[in-house]
Amino acid sequence: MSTPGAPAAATLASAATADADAGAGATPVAGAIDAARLALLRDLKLAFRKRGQLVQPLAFFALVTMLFPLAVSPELSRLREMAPGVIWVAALLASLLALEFLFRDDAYDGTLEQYALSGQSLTWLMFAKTAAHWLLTGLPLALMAPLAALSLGAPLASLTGIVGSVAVGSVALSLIGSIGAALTLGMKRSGALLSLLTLPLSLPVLIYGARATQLAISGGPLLAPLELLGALAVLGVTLAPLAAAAAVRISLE
Amino acid sequence: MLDERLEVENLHLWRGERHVLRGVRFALGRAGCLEVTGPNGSGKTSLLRTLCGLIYPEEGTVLWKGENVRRDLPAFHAALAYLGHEPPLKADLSARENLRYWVGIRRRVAANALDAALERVGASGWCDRLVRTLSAGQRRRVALAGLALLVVPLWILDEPTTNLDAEGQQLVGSLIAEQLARGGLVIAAVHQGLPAAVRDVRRLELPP
Amino acid sequence: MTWTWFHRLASPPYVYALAARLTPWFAWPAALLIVAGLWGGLVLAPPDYQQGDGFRIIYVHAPSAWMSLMVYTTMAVAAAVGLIWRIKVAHAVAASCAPIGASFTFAALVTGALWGEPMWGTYWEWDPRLTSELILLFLYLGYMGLRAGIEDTQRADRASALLAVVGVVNVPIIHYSVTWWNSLHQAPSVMRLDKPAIAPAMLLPLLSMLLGFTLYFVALLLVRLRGEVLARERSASWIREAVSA
Amino acid sequence: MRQFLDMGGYAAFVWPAYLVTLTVVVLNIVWARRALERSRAAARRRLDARGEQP
Repeated sequence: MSTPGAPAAATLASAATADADAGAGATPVAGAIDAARLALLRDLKLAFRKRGQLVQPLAFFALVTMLFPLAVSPELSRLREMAPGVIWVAALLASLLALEFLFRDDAYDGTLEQYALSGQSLTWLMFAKTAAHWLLTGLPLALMAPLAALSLGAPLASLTGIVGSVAVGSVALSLIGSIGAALTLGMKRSGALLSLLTLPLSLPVLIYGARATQLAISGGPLLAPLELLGALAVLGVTLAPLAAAAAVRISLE
Repeated sequence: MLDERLEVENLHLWRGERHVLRGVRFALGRAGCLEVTGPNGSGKTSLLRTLCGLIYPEEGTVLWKGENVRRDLPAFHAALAYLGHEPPLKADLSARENLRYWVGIRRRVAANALDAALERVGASGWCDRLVRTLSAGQRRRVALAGLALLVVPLWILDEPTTNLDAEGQQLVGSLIAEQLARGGLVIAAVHQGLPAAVRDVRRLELPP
Repeated sequence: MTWTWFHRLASPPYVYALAARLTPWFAWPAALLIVAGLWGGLVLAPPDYQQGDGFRIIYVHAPSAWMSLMVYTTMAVAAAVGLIWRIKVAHAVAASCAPIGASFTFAALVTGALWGEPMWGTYWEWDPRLTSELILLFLYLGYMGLRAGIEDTQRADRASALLAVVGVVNVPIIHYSVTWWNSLHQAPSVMRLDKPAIAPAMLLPLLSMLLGFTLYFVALLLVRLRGEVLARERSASWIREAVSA
Repeated sequence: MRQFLDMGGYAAFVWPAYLVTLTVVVLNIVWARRALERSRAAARRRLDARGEQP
């Protein structure tokens, strides 16, 4: 064995044999939660290395909500009526925009393949990736929504309700989107198809989200739609990562 | 415990209109090394991906420790490391970070073991540079370090020596030899044959 | 033992031959029932006391709407079977369903709009049923788009099957949410189309149409299924037999 | 007959609805047959292509 770094090689070999001696089943295996945590951290770190991509959906959201006053009328009373729809349609499209990046790089550089072959639950890893996606787009969108709402004439008192509804609703949007993104993996021009697959399924989120926002603006009790949004998010959390994992496996076949 | 043994029975695979694998069969026991050769398009990569359980064959089974791998894929995957054509590295992470995440998802890895592995592949000097700034050969070396760190009985390697210089090819040879010495199994698709350090290689030639 | 029928149903040559043999047994009764339904609906049934002769649209609208839902359900069930047991024939069934379902969803939308104009005074009403029907059309289009986007048939089968299953989980949620949304905005004066009681002279043609369309769907499915099965088959000897026959 | 065609004043809605549905019914038959024919042609082509390389 005449490779460079012979002493280091010895350490590695001894470490390896120590593991091997303990038996193949007894190697210190990371648990599913640990694996998911690392996958989440990796995605967050990567996102912060490429901040440009991070800002795009947010800029898009701001831009779309700005277009409406210019296209319709600057009258705040009219804008206020439209605000829930504008905010939600813009949030939906912005999160759709970010979806294209969700798996693209991972599929391209072989990371998804390694995830699928890791022996860890692919469902948990998909959950981690979706969680990262929400932290990077859904949460910032929720935090930006009050600014958009104010510019559309929403009262100050409504802002917490708006943040809450966008935050909860975008969880469901990210989860639904992860299925569509995983299904369209490996296609060349997947953008239009991704929206065709995702938007119809997102309709309930849009309906309850816009209603919650509307009630927040008019000062009504918004608990009912917010609970329905929460139910959608919970349903999504339980089912979407499973479906996304299955879709990823299909794309690797 | 059952012996670590990979058996492949009558594997048939179609890709679109092409009958790629036509009844592939072999068995590989502890410390066995199998070299898969064949011209481009003969299905080497398809075979390796089928062995991994990524592709579902039309017919035939893959048995690990005497049991169909489909019955417990996660357990099989926990015993397996696969390296494809491209090293599975993130361009925007450093070599060290890449290994920490890639290996860490599968098993806990100590910092000194990571250092040792990087040094082993001659990456100490540049392991903190972003992967996008590394050459193809350097990336391949990082992937090899990851492979060694995974410490699993079965290695499935697709062209492990691509882009490597003479010294890098030797490195591949000694890594494989060590894996075999530990009693591990290695299946590698190769063009020019495995480096000389690996002895007792069995060969599976795929027809064009 | 009890599973032999199941295995035979999963065997492409058997299915191909069976489908060819069964097609006329569904096609002719379907034609008969549809003609009878048309006669009964257009001629025999008396005009509705509120909607006059306009209500006769029900004899094409209801079967179309029924087809759109039944075909989607069939597609999703077949897709799930194909996904779980990896049965090619099941995927072939699912693939055959999509264009049929999409076209009848379209017909249901158009006839719904044509019914809406005299009844509501507008072609399009954001009525929960019409809205759900529109969403269903998009689900079908997405399914077909996904199939078209993936070249490899096996992967297209499995990916689209997954989408169909996800869709079928979502359809009730979507319908519920649309109904909920509609209840917020509905003007109370809009006329409802549901009839609590319907005279037998009106009902019989409708039942005849519904059954006729169902049989017609099975016949169509059998024809399409043969093509899809053929496209998925690799055994040369059998294909030769099927093609030359 | 004219009375029948007039559909109590709803002719402009009833007849197009029937026309659209029956068109869809007929088109589906044509499409299904054509799809089967296409598959058979494709299968024949595949057999020929395979015949060349034993």
